[in-house]
Order: sequence, then structure tokens, then C-alpha cells
Amino acid sequence: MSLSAPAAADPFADKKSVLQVDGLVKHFPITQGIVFQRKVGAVKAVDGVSFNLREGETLGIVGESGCGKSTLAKLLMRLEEPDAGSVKFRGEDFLSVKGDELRRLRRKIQIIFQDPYTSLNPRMSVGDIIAEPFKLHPEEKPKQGIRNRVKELLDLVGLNPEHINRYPHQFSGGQRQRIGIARGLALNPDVIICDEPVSALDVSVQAQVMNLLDDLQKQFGLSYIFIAHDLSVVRHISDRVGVMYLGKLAELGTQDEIYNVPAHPYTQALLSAVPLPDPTLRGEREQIVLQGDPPNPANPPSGCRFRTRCWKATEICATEEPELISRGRITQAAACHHAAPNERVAPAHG
Amino acid sequence: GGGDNGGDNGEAAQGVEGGGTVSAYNCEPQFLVPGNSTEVCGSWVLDSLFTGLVQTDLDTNEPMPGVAESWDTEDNQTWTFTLGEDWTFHDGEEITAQTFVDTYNWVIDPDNAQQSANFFDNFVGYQEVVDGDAEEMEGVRAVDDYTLEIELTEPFSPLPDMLTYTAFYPMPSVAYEDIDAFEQAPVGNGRYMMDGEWEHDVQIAVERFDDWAGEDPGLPQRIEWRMYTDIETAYLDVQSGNLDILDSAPPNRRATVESDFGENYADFDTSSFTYMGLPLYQEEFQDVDVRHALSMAIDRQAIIDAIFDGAQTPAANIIPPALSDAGEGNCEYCDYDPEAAAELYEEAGGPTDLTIYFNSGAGHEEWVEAVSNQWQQNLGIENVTFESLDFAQYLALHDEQEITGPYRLGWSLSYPSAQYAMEPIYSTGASSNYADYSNEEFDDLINEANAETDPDTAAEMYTEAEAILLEDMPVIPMWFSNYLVVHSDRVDGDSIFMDQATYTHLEDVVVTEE
Amino acid sequence: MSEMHKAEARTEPIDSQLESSGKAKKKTEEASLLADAWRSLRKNPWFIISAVLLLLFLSMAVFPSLFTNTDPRECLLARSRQDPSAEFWFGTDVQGCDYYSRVIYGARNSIAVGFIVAIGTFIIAVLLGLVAGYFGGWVDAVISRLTDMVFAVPYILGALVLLNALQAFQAQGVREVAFVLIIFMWPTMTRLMRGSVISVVNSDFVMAARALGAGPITIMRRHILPNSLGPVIGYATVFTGIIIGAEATLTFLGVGLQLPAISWGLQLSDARQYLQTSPHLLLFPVIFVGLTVFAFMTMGDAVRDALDPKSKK
Amino acid sequence: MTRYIIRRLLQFIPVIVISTLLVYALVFAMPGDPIRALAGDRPMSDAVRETLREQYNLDDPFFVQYAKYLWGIITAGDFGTTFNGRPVTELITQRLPVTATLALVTFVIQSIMGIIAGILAALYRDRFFDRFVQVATVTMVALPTLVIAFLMQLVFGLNLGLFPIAGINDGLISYILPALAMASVSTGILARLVRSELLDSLSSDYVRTATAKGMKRSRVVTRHGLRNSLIPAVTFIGADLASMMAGSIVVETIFNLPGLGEQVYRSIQGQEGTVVVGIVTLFVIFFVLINLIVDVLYGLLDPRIRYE
Amino acid sequence: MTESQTSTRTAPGTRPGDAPLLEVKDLQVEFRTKAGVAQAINGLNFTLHAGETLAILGESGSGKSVTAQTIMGILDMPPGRIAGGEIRYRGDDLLTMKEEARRELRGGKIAMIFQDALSALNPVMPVGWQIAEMFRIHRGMKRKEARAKAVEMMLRVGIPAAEERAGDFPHQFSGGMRQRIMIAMAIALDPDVLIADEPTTALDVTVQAQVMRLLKDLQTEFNMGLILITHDLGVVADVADKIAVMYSGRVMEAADVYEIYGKPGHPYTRGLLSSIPRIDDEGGRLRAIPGLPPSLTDLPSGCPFNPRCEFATDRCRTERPELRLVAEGHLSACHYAEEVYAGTATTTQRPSPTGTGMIPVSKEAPE
Ligand SMILES: Nc1ncnc2c1ncn2[C@@H]1O[C@H](COP(=O)(O)OP(=O)(O)OP(=O)(O)O)[C@@H](O)[C@H]1O
Ligand SMILES: Nc1ncnc2c1ncn2[C@@H]1O[C@H](COP(=O)(O)OP(=O)(O)OP(=O)(O)O)[C@@H](O)[C@H]1O
Ligand SMILES: [Mg+2]
Ligand SMILES: [Mg+2]
Ligand code: NI
Repeated sequence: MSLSAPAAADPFADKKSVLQVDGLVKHFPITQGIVFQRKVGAVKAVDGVSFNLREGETLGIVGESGCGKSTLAKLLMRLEEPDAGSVKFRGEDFLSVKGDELRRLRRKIQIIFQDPYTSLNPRMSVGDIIAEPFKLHPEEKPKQGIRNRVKELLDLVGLNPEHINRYPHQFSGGQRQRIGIARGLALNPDVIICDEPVSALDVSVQAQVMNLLDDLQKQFGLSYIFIAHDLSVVRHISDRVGVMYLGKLAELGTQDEIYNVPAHPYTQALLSAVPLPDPTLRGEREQIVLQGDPPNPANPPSGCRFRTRCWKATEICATEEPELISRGRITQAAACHHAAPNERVAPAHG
Repeated sequence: GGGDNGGDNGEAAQGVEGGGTVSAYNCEPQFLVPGNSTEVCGSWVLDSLFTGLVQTDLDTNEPMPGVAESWDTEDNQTWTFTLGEDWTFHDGEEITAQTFVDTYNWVIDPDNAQQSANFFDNFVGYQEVVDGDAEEMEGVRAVDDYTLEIELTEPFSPLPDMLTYTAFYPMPSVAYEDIDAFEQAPVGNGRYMMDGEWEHDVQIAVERFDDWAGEDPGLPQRIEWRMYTDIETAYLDVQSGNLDILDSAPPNRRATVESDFGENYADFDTSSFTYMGLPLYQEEFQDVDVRHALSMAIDRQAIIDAIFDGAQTPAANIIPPALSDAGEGNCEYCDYDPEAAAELYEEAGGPTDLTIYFNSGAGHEEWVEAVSNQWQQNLGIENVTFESLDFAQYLALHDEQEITGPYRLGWSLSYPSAQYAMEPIYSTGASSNYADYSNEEFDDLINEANAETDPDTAAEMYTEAEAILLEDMPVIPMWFSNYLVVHSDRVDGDSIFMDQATYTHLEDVVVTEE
Repeated sequence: MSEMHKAEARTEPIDSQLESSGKAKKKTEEASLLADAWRSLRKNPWFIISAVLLLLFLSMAVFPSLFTNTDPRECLLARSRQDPSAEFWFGTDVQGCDYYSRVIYGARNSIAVGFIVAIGTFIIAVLLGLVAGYFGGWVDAVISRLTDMVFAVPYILGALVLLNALQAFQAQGVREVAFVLIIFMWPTMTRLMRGSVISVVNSDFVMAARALGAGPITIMRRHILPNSLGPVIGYATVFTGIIIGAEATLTFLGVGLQLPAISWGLQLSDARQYLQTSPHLLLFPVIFVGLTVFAFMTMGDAVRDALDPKSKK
Repeated sequence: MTRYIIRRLLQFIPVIVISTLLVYALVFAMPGDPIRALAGDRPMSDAVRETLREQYNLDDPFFVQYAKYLWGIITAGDFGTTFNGRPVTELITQRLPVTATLALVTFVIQSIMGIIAGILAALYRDRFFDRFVQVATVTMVALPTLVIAFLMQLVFGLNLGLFPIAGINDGLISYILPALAMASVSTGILARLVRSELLDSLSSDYVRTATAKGMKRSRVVTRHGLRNSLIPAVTFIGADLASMMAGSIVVETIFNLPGLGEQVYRSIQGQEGTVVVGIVTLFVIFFVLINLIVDVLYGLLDPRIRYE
Repeated sequence: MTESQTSTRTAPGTRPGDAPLLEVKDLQVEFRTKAGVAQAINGLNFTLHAGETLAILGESGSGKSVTAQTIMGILDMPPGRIAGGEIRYRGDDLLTMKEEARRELRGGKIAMIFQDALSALNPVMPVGWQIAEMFRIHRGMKRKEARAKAVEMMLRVGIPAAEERAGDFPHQFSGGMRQRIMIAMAIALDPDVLIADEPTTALDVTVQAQVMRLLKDLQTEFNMGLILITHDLGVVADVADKIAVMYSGRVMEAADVYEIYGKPGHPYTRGLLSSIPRIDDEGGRLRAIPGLPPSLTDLPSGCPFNPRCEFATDRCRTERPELRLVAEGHLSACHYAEEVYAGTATTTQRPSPTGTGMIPVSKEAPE
């Protein structure tokens, strides 16, 4: 594989935008005191994120733990109200709709939660949980009957359809995660926001699920926002990848660009740390170890947020916040003053 | 109250030196101003704080001297009272005839809204003052310092009896300055004086007034009335020794009182009269036979036995038997005779549906139910409904004459007089005549008796009047209450005495243990 | 590993596989929380016991004559307050009525009041509590302050006035008394419900439901209700017993059931006076009320257990 | 939260206005003439009656009465008097401490006993103690408070002589029996609430975590399990405290405690609107406060609960 | 500013004659369910030595977490039931041990990182408190001191601004942060045995590397035995010494990490390894093992994997293969282990491929 990014034309360039996100911000207040609380600061969980998701496209989102991915997902679903920014679903302002209209739109956007267990009602059987979307949206009622459809869905995600009457606590972690997936798929939405949908699955089931997602996308032109930590999985499924750091996008480009010519130092560090499923390579890879502690999201460093841990950091990084644009040789957008492809990229497996 | 009763028992037990302290059950008084106190709780306390012109001899229920040494009348209409000369209030203020004039005028002044004001309604000049046409009653005059003259609008022989009542106690001049403050610690002229203020809902304590001018001063050095909200509790407190005297133990306790108290209890007949009134303004009850039948269908003794453990005296009278004026054997229809009752009722065509009225929360449910059961069983009454109402509502119904069936009420004597047992309830248009009874013959007899100067003749006339009532039966006499008094070991049981007006005379109680 | 690359192709249609499993497990087919609950209830001996007891009391309330031939209103003062004997199993009361039949006939009013009030307050409490807890904000403020006011208005006062408005001068029946009790008894339960709603309303699964496009009603009904009902059920079952007592208090205050009505509450409050002399007057109604409360409580427990999929039973 | 609390405190104003108006209206609507009832069945002259009616504004139309009442409060801090002339403020200052003490002692007794019994019942589920609590609760519920109170007087007061039978002369000790009588039913209910909520939370994952951390069973239950199950208990205690203030009529009467409950009852019977309203206002303030505390406690017990 | 890290191949810390740190023998756990008894674990065996890292791989739902819970003694019983077997810690059977003695081991000697970090953390206690509790209860530290230690632990697992955030509650943290708090809690007391149930699923690779390094350090310092339950074969390849592969409640294969990755001796392991998406993979379909795992209430006769196994014969359907030695230090429970090991097994069947990318039938194409 060559180091330079393939200048292939963006295959989604002519597709309509499904989700247009602009300058999304969410700060969580930090309070002190027990009864009479005062606000002493704010966790800047999401701090100005913009991107555009197009029809049939998968946008992978990776980033450091705690950088705001789940919060972003919840904002997109309007499960949290953003402090600023806009979200347009197919050109419609998603943030201002209310009531029935909101519910109608929510049918089109589904989410698979990061935490599989707490997002399942403990007093509903799996059958009821997965059937719920159909009950909420009667117009989507499957032809073959809800129950059969639920069984199909269970089967699709590799769960035993006989377990339809079981309750969430009777399942293993991975099984619970799949219940969430089945629920997210039920309504055939236009966009699915997957927050680490496969993290608890063994690779075989993971493969099944990813194939399923792939098939659905091919068939119905679904769009995904796919949040995950497993970079292989992200690469496998994504068309474009966004790398988040401390509430902001650090880099956004096509899957090839990001994986082959990562331009942001954080992306480079991330890719270098990917463990490979081959014990013989143990210790033989070169890994960029980030120095210093992760910064406090309540009080992020000035200028470039990554600068405190960046080996390329210069003075400008402390004073000027880099914009998310493509610079110089690189084609993808990277929020780094020194954005440049690095020699050290993901090692290939043998 | 007062009298020589306490003296009789003096030698029976060895009292503690100085008299000791006695504590007694009481309920929270409404008022502690003589002219304003109409209920037992307050009057009982006032009874020890004040002495009126006249007192009652507890042995005979006859009037005896109080502040007045003697009195005199020619026509039962104009009365002259000669006052004792060494009476003072607890604060030292001397008592003269003018004291009474001032007090009486103050009491009836509508601005002072004293509830007992209408006890004065047969005083000459009362109405003028009430109407605002006069400042003072003409009928009460201080002839000189120690001679008081009272003129009535019509002859009224029981006046001395009436003057024993709380409403006629004298009040010191401090009272008029700030009646509210006075009420918290009344200054009287009685055997006892306030020790501290009235501790609302907790207690009222009095000390013996050693300068009392009367003949037989109080025995205990100190009396404490403890206010209770529940009699059962007071009963237990006496049992446990926290309280010395409970003068009205719950009737149902009679069954256990012996095991609870051994000898430490006593029974007293009183003038407290319970009756079933009949609304004569309703057609069904205008037939006297119906009333007789209803009366005869009640087995009073059975009810008393079952529900009061035998503690009431079945009434065959209107005048309490405790008064000598009560007639005997006049009540033809007070005996239980179910057959006769049924027959009579049938003939008279008495109502088949009855609504029985009583006030709630005062323990009348059981006996009223028992009465209704007997009426149902004996008279073939099919349907009985009960109306148990809050007292205010209950009275309102009476005032509006909306009662449609037999109703429970009671009467007890503020002063021991046959007149008071009848006139307020049965004479035409009288204030408590809830039955709306009217009988000219009865009215005349009462008036005559009131005018009669010879006590014996008057008594006869009252008895005659009573006989009319028993024949007409505007109310069905039920019983006269019997009070069960229990006491602790600290007091001598023989020294306890309750009068017909249900006041226990604490001043005569001998405390045996400190 | 190339040989495995092919294994993806599918051969059999899914339906056949589904069908075979469907047939095998026909009996476990339809299952919802309620159906499951019912199934496990039927196996719970405590449920059976309480159900039998309740049925017994209910039939006592509806057909008292099945249990006794004696007329409860046939009273002879002469045999007042007799101890239990072969003739009078539960003795006689003050009026000399057969206490056994009085207690049996007392079931109707007491259970009726208990039931109506418990159910009435339960419904009000669940609805208001749900709404207040779920929506919060001014909805909650209005409902909560309303509870404060109802708490504060002494119910005797309310009862006096209300019953009067309900033509109190006619005899006060079960309906009126129940009505008054409901009006004044709902706040406690409502607050309980509101509290437990508040503690589940922030759950992730509620958020998940919202994400699915569920409206407030659906969320309340399907997600919050089943997860917040526990304490209210627990309270409501005991509450039935409390009501039976409260009914007696009302009577005592002159605004409750009126004589000659027969009810356990009346019997209980009458019996107090004869606690030492005729304890049987207290004992028997207490046993009956106690058993009723016990039955309700055990049934409540059983239902709660059954509604909890995690229950260990 | 601070803003929330302030907002809640502001809610006092409409609540008090509405509830006093309501109560005043209710008293006004009561049948019968209070002055008439004051005199009992003895006659009272019309003149006296009229003076009194005028003195207490009883002849005014409802809104005039209410306005005069409010005006008195605003201009002179005058909360009116009883029909026997005692100022309502004095009445309340005398009686409030009694009721407050009673409520407080009851509250302490029932919270401690109820929660401990609930914990034990949950720990020994279906064993003897659990059944005992259940039976005790059933019995307490079945027995009217009247009877319970009386039995306590009889046994602890008279026979054992442990506590005074009645009155408030012995300080805090005098409140123990009445408090026990008041607490009896609630303790049972509380125990049951705690028990079942605790059983719920004991099956949750974080309780398992606590076990896995090597915590003693007792600590697992009290520190990890209990806190999460206290919301219903706290709610109930709050609500019960509220009803205690108003509902202590029976206990205060039997134990001869000069408290507000008994006074309210008497004043209602006597149709003393000003007294009732005065006390009810106090109650309302109290309930709003209690409920505020309960709501704040929710937030402390479960940090996920947020008030804007 | 970069640093390359080289880890040497350290031999597992086994010294012959030493009693193993933890030994699980023939463990059987079942659950009562409405549909019958679910045999979650049936006959599980493995050993863990001090200083060793044992990775447990396996199908989702194969009983890994249940095993962990059973070792910790926190299985919900009922509905769970330990039907047989023993778990020996330094020779003592945990299952028959007194509860008090066992409690002493928990947390201090044997610690566990839970799979589901959000529900495993107490929602109403500040995270700092929850970590500090370990020090307070087991080490008897004072409140302040324990809190300082807790903050230190939070920093060690890479939580930014730990000092300020120690007072926050679990719901205020991200998934990965909660997971790290679980980890901090588990390693707080330097346990002998650490059972890590998917400890890094919510962590990004840099933090994951940091955490794994931390665990490794602890291991070397305290000779800790680590049971690593994970699906991330990359991590396993990086840190494990031994691997046990589980399938429906049993160990199917157990061997040295190099053996497993190089020459898997069980068809299931083979299938697993071939399902891994590669970082250099750009798309296309992933290979999955066809079919569903068996229902635990109704296990197939013979080898539990047989319905999905491409090499299955009639023997596999009737006779249950026991775990046996295929090569030195390499155990496998397959009748044809040798053939699979040597790569010579022949495909016999095409298992019914349900649950593999079936396309939903009810959707109309979007407008
Ligand atoms: N309470 C229960 N009742 C019935 N079955 C249960 C119960 N708990 C767990 N199981 C079953 O036991 C099996 C093993 O579960 P376990 O949680 O150990 O799986 P796991 O290997 O950890 O899977 P994962 O990788 O998905 O977390 C699962 O099939 C699960 O359905
Ligand atoms: N309710 C909340 N209150 C306060 N802070 C919060 C809240 N929810 C999230 N945060 C903070 O916001 C930041 C972003 O959290 P988020 O869950 O979005 O991270 P993430 O990218 O999903 O991380 P991970 O990969 O670990 O799941 C974190 O620092 C978290 O602590
Ligand atoms: Mg997240
Ligand atoms: Mg697991
Ligand atoms: Ni390959």
C-alpha cells in the first residue's frame, strides 16, 4: 500500500446529506456543595463538532475514552439537549421539532447504546423489548406478525429465538448487546448511531453482526455513525472516519486516508497502539506512547488541545487553535498546525 | 356549694396537717368568668373560688347563707338580702351590696356578652339594659352597704336557690379593668384562691384562702384540677396514683371498678337527667298515645343493666328524686309493658319508620341503639335510621325544628330547684323547650308555684306540674345519672361527696397522705 | 483459512428452523410480564392462601347468609355481652346480638369501604404520581402542592362539610364514606408513587425508549409504571386495613357510617370500652380485619414477586 | 439546586393563600351556628348571641370575613382569638411544641425501628423475623389506634409503671408511649417498604460488586443496598410526618397531650374558623417544608435525580 | 518523544511443585429458568499459576462471566446453582470454605473487574468513595488517606483531573472511564488473582495499552495471576501466556498462546481466528462461524459444537469428546483434534447457517 492517499473521488459526493451537524456543543456543569450547589466549571464533553453524514455512508468515530463520543451520539438523538449547534436531518432542523414530529423523526434515526444492560427495561422480556419499536410505530408493523419478526431479528443477531421470553438479566454481556442491536435494527431506520455495538461480542458473532450491518446498508442505503474503539472494526465498516480528541474532531477523512496517511499526531499514536492478533509480533511493533496525563476536559489546554501530549507541539499550538481543514499534501481535514503524514503508520500483519 | 357535710366526716379519718393537696380530674373550662361559665368544668372551679349570696346546704339541698346572712321577701317578688360584713375578695377588696349591683349590671351588659346573662331575665330592668335603653337594672339596688334589694318582674319563689348559681357570684373591681387578664387568674371571694394562672389544658391550682369569712373553710390546703381529654386515661391515672379524684369514671368501668379500686370508689345520684324528646311539631308525635307507647316499650332497667352496668336510676320523674319535690308514682307510662305498648301503638297508628337523633362522639350510641332495638321488637317498627350529628349541627336542627323523630337530650340542674327542672324545658316558648310543648295548665301551675310564698305549697304545686308532664309526656324520661367517683389511697373516701349538680366538693376532702 | 471463506453461504431458509423450534416450545410461546407473572403466581402457595382467604371474605361480604342463619339484628339486651359459647360462637355484643353473625355481616361494609378506597386512592395515586414524577416542573409543583394542601386540611373538617354537601342529613352510606376517605387519603400514596417514578425516570432504558420514539404515555405505561409500582402496591395492601380503621374513626367523629350499619370498624371502636371485661368483642373483629390485611399483604407480596423477573422464587 | 429551593419556597405563597381560603370556606360552610354550640343546650340570650356573632364577624359574608381575617394578620399580626377569647398565636405557641415533640419522637422511633426491622426482614427473608414483622404489622393495622394506645397505657403505664400514663409533666419520657402508639402502624409499613425495596436492590449488580470487594454482608446491605432503596422509605416518612401533625387527634386526646391535633379537632367542632385556619396555615408551611426536604433528600440519595 | 516498547517473552511463572494459584475442577453451574435448567457451565477445568496470564476466549454466552462470578462467590443463587466441582485457591476449596474466610479473600486476594461497568458501580456513591472503600475496609485507612489513595488509583488508570472528579458519580463518566474505575477498584489492593472480565472493551487503544501495561506491571511486581476474559484477540496475543477457549460452558481448547494462534487444535478456535477483522482489511465480508450456539437448556448430545462444525461426524453427534492432549501443553476437546491441529481435517458438512447476515424481508426500499 502506498503512503500517499489515493486521490480516488469521494464515492458519496453525489449523495444527499442525511445528517448535517454543525458546531455541536455540550457542556456538563460541575457543581460543588451538597444542598446548595454552585457551579464551579463545566466538562466540555462536546465542544464544536461538525460533520456531514450522507446517504449510504458509514462514518466511523474513534477517539480517546471520555472524549465525548457517547455524548455526541446522545446529542444527535436529542437525548441530551445541546448547548449550541445545529443538527439537520435531511435538511430539516432536528433540534427544534417537538412531539409527534420528533417521534416520527426518531423512527428514522436509531441508536444502539454503549451500555447494553441499563438500556434494557428489566421488567420486559426480550421479545417485548424488541417488539417495542413496532408497537410504537404501528405503521411499521411487519407482515409476518410482530412475534415472528422479533424471532427473525433475534436470529439475525445470532441469538436463540427460543429465548424470546427471557428477561435481560438472564443474558450474558454480549447477548445483551445483541438485544440492543436487534432493537435498533427493527424499524429499518435511515440512520443508525452505533455506540460501540460490538465491543462485547466475540469475533465470530462480531463478524456476523458486521456483515449484517453491511448487508442492510447495501440493500437500503442506510447510513451509520459507528463509534468504536476497535480500529480494525472501524476500518472494516467505515467509509469515512472521524477521530475525536477532547470534545473536538481532530481529523476527519476517508477510511483510506485516516488509516494509510494519518496526519494528526493523535491519530498516528492511536493507530500505532493497535494490538495485533498475532502473538509472534509481540513487542515487535513500534508504538507511540503518549506522554503526560490526559488533560482535564473541564479545563482543556489552550490552542490545540492535544499539544500537551504532542511531540510535534510548537509555540503556535499553544496560542492558536488549529482548524479542521486539509493542509498541504494531505487531503483529509486535520486539526493540527503540523498535520503531515507520518512514517510510522499501522503495521501490516504478516 | 359548701355546707357542713365535710364536718360530719372530720373524725372518720386522720387528715394530714394543714390539709394537704388534692388533685382532681377536670375538663378544660371554656371560661372562668362567673357570668360566662355555663358548663361544669368551669363552674366547678369557680365554685371554690367564689361564694355567692346564697349557698346550698348539701344535706337538704335547701339554700343557706353565703355572703348574705339572711334574706326576706313578702311576695316572692321583692327580696331583701342582708350581707355579712367581713367578706372580702382574695385581693382584699371589701364586698358590699354595691359589689353585687356592679357585678350584676356588668354581667347583663350585652357588650360583655356573658352567656349567663339571661338568668337575670326576671329581674326588673333587665330588658331595658339589654335593649340599650338603660345603663343599669332598676331591680338591683344597694340599699346600704350591707343591704341588697332585688326586685323581680313576677313572683319567683326559687330565687335564693337560683342565687347559688355561678352566674350570681360577685366580681371584684379589678375584673372590669381587664377581664381577659382576670379570667386567667380570677380573684374571687371563695374558700380558695388561684395559685398562679390558669395553665390552659394542663391544670388550675388553688390555695386555701385563710381569710374566708364563711363558716366551714376548706380542708385541703391546695387543690389542683388537672385537665384531661380522655376519661379512660384519667381513670388509669387515678389507678396508678397520679391523680386523686376522678368524679365521673366511665360508666362501663363499673364492672371492673371493684377489682381496680377495691374500696376507693363511691356512687352518687345526681340531677343529671336523660330523656328522649319527641318533636311535637311533627304530626306523628302529637298523639299522646304514641308517646305513651314509645315510653312503655322501653325496658329502662334492662338497658341500664346491659349498658351502664346498673349505674343509672330509671326515671319515673321529671324532677330529680334528689330534690324533695319529686313526686312519686306519678308516672303511669314509665314502666316497661311491651304488650300494652304494642296495643296502644297499634291503635294510635304510630309511625312505622323512625329516625332517631343524637349527638355524636358523646357515648350515646349504644343506649340509643338499644332503645331502637326495643322499639323495633316491641312496637313493630320496621325501619329505624339514626342521625348522629355534631353538636352544633344537632342544635341547629333543633332550632330550625327539623327534627323528625325522637331525640336524645339531657338536663341537669344549675341550682337545686324543681322550678329549674321544668320551667326552662317545658313551659310554653321556654328557651330549652325543644319539644315545642305547650300546656296552659302546666304553665299556670308553674307560675303559681313560683309565686307561692309557702315552700311546702309550692313544692306540692311543682309536683302537680310534674304529673302533668308525665301524663303528657312531651319527653320520655329515661334515667337520672349516677356518678361513679374513684379516688386514690391518698384521700379519705368517706369525705368525698358529690352534689346533685355533679360537683364534687373538694373543699371537704380529707387528705390522708402527703 | 481460505476454506472457511465459503462457509457464509446459506442453504436453508430461516423459517424452517424457526418453525421447528416454534413447535417444540409451543407452550412457552406467548409471554409477557403479565402472563409470566400469572404463571408464577399460580404456583405460589402464599398466593393461593391469600386468594382463598380473600375469596372467603368476599363471599362473606356478598352472601353473608351463606355463613350464618342468625339475624344479626336480632338482639336481646338480656343476653348482653356473653362470652363465646356453643350457642354464640363469638359470644354476644352489648346489645345482646349474636356476635358471630354481626362479624360476618360486618364484612360487607368494611370490605366495601376498604376496597373502594384502596382502589380509588391507588388509581389516583398512580396517575398523579406518574404524571408528577415524569413531567416534573410545574406539573409536579401543582400536584405536589395540592398534596400539601390536602394533607393540611384536617379531614374531619373536610368530611363534615363534604358529607353535608352530599346531603349528609340522609344516612351516610358506604359510597359517601368511601368518597370522603378517597378525597383525603390519596396524598401519601401519590407521594410514594411520585418518589419511585422520580427514581426510575432517569434510567437508561427510559432514555432508550425515548430514542425509539416513544411518547410520554407509552413511556409511563410500559417502562416507568412496571418499575415503580412496587412501593405503592406494598403500601396499598396495608392501606386497606388502615381504611377499615379510619372508617371507624369517622363514625366516632359522627361523620362515618351510621348506626344501624354493621361494620368491623364500628365493632372495633365499640369494643374498646369493654377491653377488659369482654375482650372477645375486640378479638373477633381484630382477627377478621387482621386476616383481611394479611391476605391483601401476602397477595401484594406475591404479585410483586411475580412482577419481578429477577425474583428468586 | 439553590434555585430550585428558592422556587419551592416561593410556592409557599399561593399554597398558603389557597389553603387558608379553602379551609376558611370549609369552616364557613359547616352547618350549624358555632355560637349556639358554644352555649351547649343551655339557653343563650339573643343579645349575647348577637354580640358574639358580631365580635367574631360571623354575620359577614364569607369574603368579608376572610378579608377581615387577612387584614388583621397583615396590619396587626392578629391571628384572631378562640371563642373563649384566647389569642390563636398564644394557643399555637403553647401547643406547637407539644405536637412537634410528639411528631419528632414518633418520627425517630418509627424511622429507626422501621428501617432496622425492614433491613432484618430482608436479610432473613421468609425466616422467623420476617414473618414476625409481617404478623406484627398485620396486628397493628388491625387494632385501632385507640386500642393500641389504651393497651400501652395499661401495660407500660399502669402495670409495669415504666412510663407516665398521660400528660406532659415528665418531659420527653411522657412522649414515649404516645409516640409508640402513633408509630405502631407506620413502623410496620415502613419496615415492609424497606424490606421489599431492599430485596430489589440486593439483586442488583452493584451490590454484587460490593460483595466482590470483600465487604461484610452487613456493610453490603446498609451502605450499598439500603441507600438505593430508601426513596420510598423517605417519602413515606415525610408523608407520615405530615399526617402526624394533623392526625394526632386520637393519640393526643387519649394521652392528654395539649397538642395541635386535638385543638384542631375541637376547634372544628366549635367551628372556630380562625383557629382552624391558623393551625392549618402552620401545617401547610410545615408540609411544604417537609416535602422540600424530602425532595432534596431524593437528590442526595440518588445523584441521578436532578432538579433543573 | 516516542518510545518503543519491547516486551520479552517471559515464561509463565510456573514452578513445578508449587500448588497452582487457582484451580477449577469439573465446575458445573446451572440456572433455573422457566424453560428448564440451563447448564451454563458443565465440567469446566483450568488452572492458573502465580504470575501467569490466562486468557479465556469464547463464544459470547459461553459462560465466561458466570465462571468469574462463581469464583468470586457472587453468583445469584437462586436461580444459579453450583451443581458440582471445586475451585481451589492455593489448595483450599473456595466452595466449601466458610463464608467469613471467603469474604476475606474477596477483594483483597481475589479481585474482579466486571464486564458491565455502569451497572456494577454503585450509582449513588461517588466513584472516589467506592475505590476508597477498598482501602478503608481492607486496610483500615482513614477517610482522607483512603481518598488520596483512591485519587492516586484513578490517576494510574488514566482518568484526567482525578482529584476533582473523585466526587462525581458513575453516571457522570464515560463508558471507558467507568471501566477504568472498575479496574482501579479491582487492583487497589494488589490482589493475588485478578479476574478481568472484558476490562478494556470501552477503552481506546492508547488507554487500553496503558491499562494493560499497568496490569502487567502489577503482575511482575506482585506475581499476580491474571484471568483475562476478552474478545479482543489482539490484546490476548499481546499479553496472554495461556489461553483457554470456552464453548457452551466447557473448555474446548487450552494451550500456550503461540500454539493457539499458530496451530489451533479445535475447529471452534479455527473459526474464531478466521473471523478477526484485520486492521489492513478494507471491507468485504467477514467470515463468521455459521449457526447459533446451542441452547443451554437443551444441549446437543456429543460434542456441543457439532451442529456448527464443518468436520463433524456421527461420532461427534453421539460421543462427547473429553479434553485431551494433542501436543505438548496443548489440550483440545475434539475427536479430530490431531487432524485439525495438523490442518488435515476434511469438511464433512455445511452446517445450517442461520444467524449469518440474513436480510430483513420487510423493508421497502427507501424513497
Ligand atoms: N440468570 C440466568 N438465568 C438463565 N441463564 C443465564 C442466567 N445468567 C446467565 N445465563 C446464561 O448463562 C450463559 C453464560 O453467561 P455468561 O454471562 O457467563 O456468558 P459470557 O461467556 O460471559 O458471555 P459474554 O462474552 O457475552 O459476556 C449465557 O448463555 C446466559 O444466557
Ligand atoms: N451526565 C454527565 N454529567 C457530567 N459529566 C458527564 C456526563 N456525561 C458525560 N460526562 C462527561 O463527558 C465526557 C464525555 O463523555 P462521553 O460518555 O461522551 O465519552 P465517550 O467518548 O463516549 O467515552 P468512552 O469511549 O469512554 O465511552 C466525559 O468526561 C464524561 O465524564
Ligand atoms: Mg461512550
Ligand atoms: Mg460476560
Ligand atoms: Ni487474510
